Amino acid sequence: MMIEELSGIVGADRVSKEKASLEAYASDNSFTEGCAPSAIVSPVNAEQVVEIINLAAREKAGLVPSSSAPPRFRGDTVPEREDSVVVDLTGMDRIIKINRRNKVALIEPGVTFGRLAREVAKEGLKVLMPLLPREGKSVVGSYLEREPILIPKYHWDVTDPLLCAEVIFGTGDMFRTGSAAGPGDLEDQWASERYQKNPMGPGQSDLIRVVQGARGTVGLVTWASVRLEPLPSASRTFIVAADSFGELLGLVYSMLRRKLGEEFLVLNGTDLAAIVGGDREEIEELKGRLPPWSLIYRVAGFKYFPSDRVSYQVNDIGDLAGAEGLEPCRSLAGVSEEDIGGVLDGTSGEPYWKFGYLGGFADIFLIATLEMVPSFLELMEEEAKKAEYPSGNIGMYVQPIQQGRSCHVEFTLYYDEGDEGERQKVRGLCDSAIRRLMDSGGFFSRPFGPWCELPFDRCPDTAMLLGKIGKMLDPDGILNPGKIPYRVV
Amino acid sequence: MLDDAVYREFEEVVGPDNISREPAILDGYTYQIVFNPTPSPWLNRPAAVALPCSTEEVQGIVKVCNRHHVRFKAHSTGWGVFNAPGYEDMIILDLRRMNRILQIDENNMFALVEPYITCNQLQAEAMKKGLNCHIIGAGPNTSVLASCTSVGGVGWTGISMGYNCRNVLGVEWVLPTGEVVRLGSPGSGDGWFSGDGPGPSLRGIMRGLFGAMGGLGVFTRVAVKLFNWPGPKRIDARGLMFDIKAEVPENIKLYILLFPDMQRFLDATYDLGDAEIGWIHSRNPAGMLFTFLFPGLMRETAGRPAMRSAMESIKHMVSFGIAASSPGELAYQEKVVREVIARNDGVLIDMGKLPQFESFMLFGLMRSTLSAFVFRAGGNFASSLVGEETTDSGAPQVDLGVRIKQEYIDKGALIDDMADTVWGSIYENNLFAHYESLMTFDSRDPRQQEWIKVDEEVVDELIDRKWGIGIGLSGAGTVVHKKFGPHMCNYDKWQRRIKKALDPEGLSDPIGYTEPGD
Amino acid sequence: MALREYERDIRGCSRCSICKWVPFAQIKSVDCATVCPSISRYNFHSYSGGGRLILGLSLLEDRVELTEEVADIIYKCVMCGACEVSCKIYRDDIDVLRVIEELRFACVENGMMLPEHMMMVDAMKQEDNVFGEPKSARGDWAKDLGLKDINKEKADVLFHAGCRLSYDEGLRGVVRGAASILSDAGVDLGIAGADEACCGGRAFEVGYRGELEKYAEDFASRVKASGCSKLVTPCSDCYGAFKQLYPMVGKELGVEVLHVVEYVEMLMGQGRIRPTVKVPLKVTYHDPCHLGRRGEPYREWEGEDKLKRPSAFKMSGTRGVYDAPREILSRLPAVELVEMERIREYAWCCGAGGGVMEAYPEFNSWSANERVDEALATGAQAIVTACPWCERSFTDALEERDEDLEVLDLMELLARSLGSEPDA
Amino acid sequence: MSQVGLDIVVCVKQVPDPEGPSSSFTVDEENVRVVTSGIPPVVSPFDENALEAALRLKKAGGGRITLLSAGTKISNPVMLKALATGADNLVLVQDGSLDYSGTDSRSTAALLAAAIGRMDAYDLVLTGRQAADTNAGQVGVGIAGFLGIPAITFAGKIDIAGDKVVVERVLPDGYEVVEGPLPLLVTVSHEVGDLRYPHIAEIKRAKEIPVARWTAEELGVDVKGEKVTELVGISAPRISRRCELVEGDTQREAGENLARALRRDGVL
Repeated sequence: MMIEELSGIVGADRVSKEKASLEAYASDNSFTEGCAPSAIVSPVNAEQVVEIINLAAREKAGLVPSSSAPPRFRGDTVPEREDSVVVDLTGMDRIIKINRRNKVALIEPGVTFGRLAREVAKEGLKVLMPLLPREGKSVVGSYLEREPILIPKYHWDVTDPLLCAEVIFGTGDMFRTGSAAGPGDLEDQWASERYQKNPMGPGQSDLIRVVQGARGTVGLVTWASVRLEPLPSASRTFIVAADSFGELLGLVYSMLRRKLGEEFLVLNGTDLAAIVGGDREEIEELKGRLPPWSLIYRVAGFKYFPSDRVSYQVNDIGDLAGAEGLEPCRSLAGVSEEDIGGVLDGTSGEPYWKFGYLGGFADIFLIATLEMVPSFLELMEEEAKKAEYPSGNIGMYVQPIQQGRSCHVEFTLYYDEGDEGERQKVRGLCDSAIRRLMDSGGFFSRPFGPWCELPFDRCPDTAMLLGKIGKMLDPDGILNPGKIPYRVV
Repeated sequence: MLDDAVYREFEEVVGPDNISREPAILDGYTYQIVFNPTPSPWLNRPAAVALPCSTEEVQGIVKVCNRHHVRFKAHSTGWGVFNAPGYEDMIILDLRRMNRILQIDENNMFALVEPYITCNQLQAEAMKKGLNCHIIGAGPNTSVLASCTSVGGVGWTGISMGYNCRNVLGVEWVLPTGEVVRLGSPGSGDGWFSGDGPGPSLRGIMRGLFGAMGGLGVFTRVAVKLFNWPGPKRIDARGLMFDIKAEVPENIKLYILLFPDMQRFLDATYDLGDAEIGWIHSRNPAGMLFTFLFPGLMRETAGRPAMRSAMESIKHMVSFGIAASSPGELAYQEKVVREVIARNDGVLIDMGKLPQFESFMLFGLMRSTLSAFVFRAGGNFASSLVGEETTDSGAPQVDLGVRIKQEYIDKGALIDDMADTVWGSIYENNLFAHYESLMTFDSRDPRQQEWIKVDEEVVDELIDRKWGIGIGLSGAGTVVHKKFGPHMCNYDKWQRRIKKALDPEGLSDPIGYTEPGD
Repeated sequence: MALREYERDIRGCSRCSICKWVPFAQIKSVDCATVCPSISRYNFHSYSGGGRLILGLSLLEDRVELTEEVADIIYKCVMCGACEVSCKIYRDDIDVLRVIEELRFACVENGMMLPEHMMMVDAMKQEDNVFGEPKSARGDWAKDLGLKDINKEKADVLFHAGCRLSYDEGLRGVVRGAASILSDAGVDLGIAGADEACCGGRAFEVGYRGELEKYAEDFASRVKASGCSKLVTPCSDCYGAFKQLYPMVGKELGVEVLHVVEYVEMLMGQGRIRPTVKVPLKVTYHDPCHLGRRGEPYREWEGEDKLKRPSAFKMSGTRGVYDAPREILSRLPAVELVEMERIREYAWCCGAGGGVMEAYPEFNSWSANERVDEALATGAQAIVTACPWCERSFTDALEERDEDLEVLDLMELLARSLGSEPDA
Repeated sequence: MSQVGLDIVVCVKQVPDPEGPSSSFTVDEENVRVVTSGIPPVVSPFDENALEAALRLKKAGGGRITLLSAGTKISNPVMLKALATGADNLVLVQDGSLDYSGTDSRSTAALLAAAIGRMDAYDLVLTGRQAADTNAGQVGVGIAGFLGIPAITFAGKIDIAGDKVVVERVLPDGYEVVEGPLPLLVTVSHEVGDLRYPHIAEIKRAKEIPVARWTAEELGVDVKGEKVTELVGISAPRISRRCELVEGDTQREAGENLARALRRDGVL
């Protein structure tokens, strides 16, 4: 019904009603249940986005933003209402600016990790990556989802590496956050050496913080500036093996405290095998060979005396590890330094590394303090046992965030893609595990999938306040309805 | 005046000893000279002052306010005009009885504090656990919580310990309507390690670049990031200030860096940022240091050409510090800073070679004990903030601020401090920089009551040139927003809406924030 | 009102509240960070140094009247001077303590005194001591010590016991010990006995400036008549009056004024006092306000603009007596000194000063208990001080709690170490 | 009357402490007033003697003592202390018009008389023989005049004998005994004895004693109209010192020169 109007805004060739395309959005690689959208619209600039939002507001239609190439996960892009229109932002893929001196890039939402990494590398810069994003994953999309980045010392605040953004709210208002707000447009700002680097404000609110984590429910981002960091001129990668996560805890804390190392993450053997292994068999084999837990980190040097920096850090970490009875290694159980480098730097192989092991997978992720992790692992194993799911198939990834104040804990339940019974078992396991993890202090800061309402039941006052803010930014409730339960007060 | 019956309701919440409407007591909350643009030190005298000691009591007061339509505002340490009541007939909540450090989480590096814990107290306790906190430039006597939730503020350790607004984890917040919200993980009873979510982060409503200055309810607890402190649990010192004698730990180094010009200062700053070294970084022009530390000498000599040219030549002065966790790190950082200085034609003075001054500088920078010297020359000060973006973007703004300020110095409206008293720091290894042009004056002197005009001129010119946004004019409030809003995506409109959503009656003193509206 | 003369000081207050805190470099913990008993106990800003400045401006501008309620705020202050120390680190142009004094003068001049203080001053008028005890009994403490009577014979050193030590029988050991130590060291010591009078300091602190002037004048003529070269007192309160208050009201005694700890330290340096008996005791030392920051000699500055006042004329508290008692302690065999967190210029007050002991005993006790807590935290077995008012406060505070902490005057401890502990 | 006790009114004036050091008093010639500093207000000492006399009469024969004071600003603590010695009532006539320059002895007497007249009963009115600040000694007899009752001045001792008051009246070289009928006004001299000191507890209790607050207007007294004298000038005696060395070649000559100098200056 809105097709004509949408075509009027973006041109007929940028509106799709093609059934297959629509159906592709009706579900994703999660347990989210939804429906196909009524159309897909692909704007190319912010003005068109404004018009689309205004149109949807008039028509009370839902808009589901999407900025990455498939496959999609976590249910963010699965419409809940049949009148929804998917706003496909992959076409807005300009890298508007890269500034070496200020280590920043201004990009549209369609810009992917793979592409941006290549472009900024030419300037000696690196993109702050999550763990092996798929090649077509939107950088802006990832950051808006608060996906954790691999280098915790650069994660000063939860918004990082996202800095400023241009947002179109559900009201149709265009807004620029942080120092990008003004005065002057981008050209004026660049002319006075301003590169949209201060993420705070404008004024006495930080609306970017509300946009981030909102799963597209309060506004659509049409460009954002992102924090980049220098590419190392020298680096070495290490693995520290351990039989349990707890054994690593002391070293992890002491390294984080001193900001030692660059990329820094902990994986269990299953996940590490799934990453570095090839096919199912190879992964199974590797799983048996790899240590139960690995701390993986990189030490690097930059412009000034790079090897000095590497060597003092290697020594310091060596001392810290020694005190814990641990030993950093360059390679391990056949996993080479290059293999590890691939884990830390690249994007995932196609379609996505988690499919490689058993074809299907489900993620559970939450945040907590590092010392809470062992109890979660235990709990997860208990639940797996109850569900008769092989606990050895659980991938576990612990990513320190906010410079170590907390960590992202991600469980990946690999399962046989073709086996519906297995799929349902995993779904049941997810359900019981998520509830128990919540009860045990796991904080589900990023609601996902069919469980997206649960975290809000635990904080009714926050939910009440969110309801007021949601209403303010999207009064008609047109943006990705249902993904955040804005409870009307 | 408050109705007696209403007063009694307040009294029931906090007890009779913890509330007063004695005019002499109230005047203690009426007087403010810092950032007060009027010649009178008196602002509105509130109708009552209460001293709640718990979140429940704060909530109780706010609920009485809502029942009887009484405006309220809370403050922690109460320094500066934004703590003054915007209206008469309102109640001030002095939070000084909420003065506990509730938790220092050693492993996860954060502290949970109540409003009346000062930076100094937190630092002293954190150090005992090998941790440190960022202290804003306003000084060690300011509230940790206020710098995180309610006001703005930047300090000398920003290079390594960030900006307090961004260091916030969980927050406990009594909304203007009286509900208690805990932002982030504590909202679900999961500890205080995160302030964001589930879903959108309401930290963005709680505050922005500036806090709401009392205009969005009352913050009763905040968890704030702490950072590694490789020094001893306590640095014992003899003396009070200039006479301080302390043993500066071996793994701490302090330097003064001098640059021949602005460009080389900028280049070196980028280099230091990229090299990710440093614990303290602060531009402290010589004129500023001399005016604050030796005001008498400055009064006597500022007019002498020899003095002026001597100070001009060292105006691009930076205080730089290293706090290393290992000898290897110390050696590396020292090597880098020397190389950066050499490549940028700078001069490096190793304060370790001047031990008496080193002790003074250590506390001055680590603990911001130098801040209040800003009052020494004339008794009052103000600042026109000239930048909060890239380090480079500050340079022309510094020149502009200095030029405007010089006109006022020339006519005797400001104390002669060589005009360039732009201090500033870089944050998060040079993510962005803060430049702030200080002015000192004697507000008792009828000729020296024009600082606000300097502020206005700087702001106007910055907007005209589209150079950035000085956060002058005390940084907040409807007047400021009306001026800035049209040049900054009409952000003021959103603030009015936020205010309306959270505080439809406008009971949480809107003077430093904004009135509710559409 | 002479408060008017301080209007510039008052209007300089930035309300930074630094007056509430221990000087920043000396803050060592969350608990011992505050330095002002008044604001710590009563919380409203008006109870702080800066708040009192603002209160002064309210009065000057007739924004408030000097009522009993206002007088109550003014008098709930121990006048320990800690606010002044913290403020003066940064400010040359604000004399907080002088304003606090002026507020009290204003109370007295306007008839807003506290009854307890009126009684004290009446007692002084009648019996020349603050307790209203019989004048004739003032010299009883010195019975059988064989000290010279300065009224009858010349002595090189006049020993002034002060009201508290003259009459507080619980502290007999202190005063007898102090006098004996000096005379045993060969000092030519004389006392005025029943003719000794109050120094007037406590009357001054509660606002009776005129009383102090009378006592100071009288005292000066007595000292002159005695022909002594030194005036020595074991009472810090009296010491502060002689060093700071007398010069402030224009009265100079014309002799060297020493606290007994200063004198003893000097004599120890000359080898005339040699403590040899081991007293195995872990002690902490409490700096009395009137020996420390309020014992700093007063220097009048005549200039107009205090921004230009040379630092030598700035009352910053740093010229008080802090080292002498510690030096003595260091010379006592087996005595170990463990310092509290708030010491020297920024010591926490025992709570007895400023007329608080007389009018607000509960506040006095609260302040003393805070200090006792701090002393206990050091692990010391004894809290040592050099002022009978402090000693009385701590002793009384400890009476009500079950703690193992001895309260001692430094002279008592010294006497032990000399093996000559006198009976009280 | 003596059976049920007398109603005694004691007039007390609040003055700056006359025992303050001389430096506390400065003469402001321009504004024709004495300025005090550093000293508190007190009850004028002779008035304290009057109160002491009243207390003794009360002790001997019962009765009620009402303190009466008039002024612009009367110190509560000062009055409390006086009340605490054993008085029963306090009447304050407080009025902005009753300042230093707005009153004289006559107008004060008229005002106090009006206040006494308004009381339910009075048998004996006591005042100090003179106030410590002005030393005029006129208000007491003035009150008697306005009330139309007899007055006895300079009492050194007061006794009640039946319905008569027996007063030992102080003379420069002794005393005379005078009797008077009730109601009567007596001005009291210090020979009566010093006022007793109350305990602090008594002062605190005295806060419960009822206080009546009246104004001149309420009493129908035109203070300005009753004022008949004007203070024209006020000055402190000038004390000057001059030093002259008297010389002479011999001691005798010097002595003669000294005598001459003293005669020249009117000393001899």
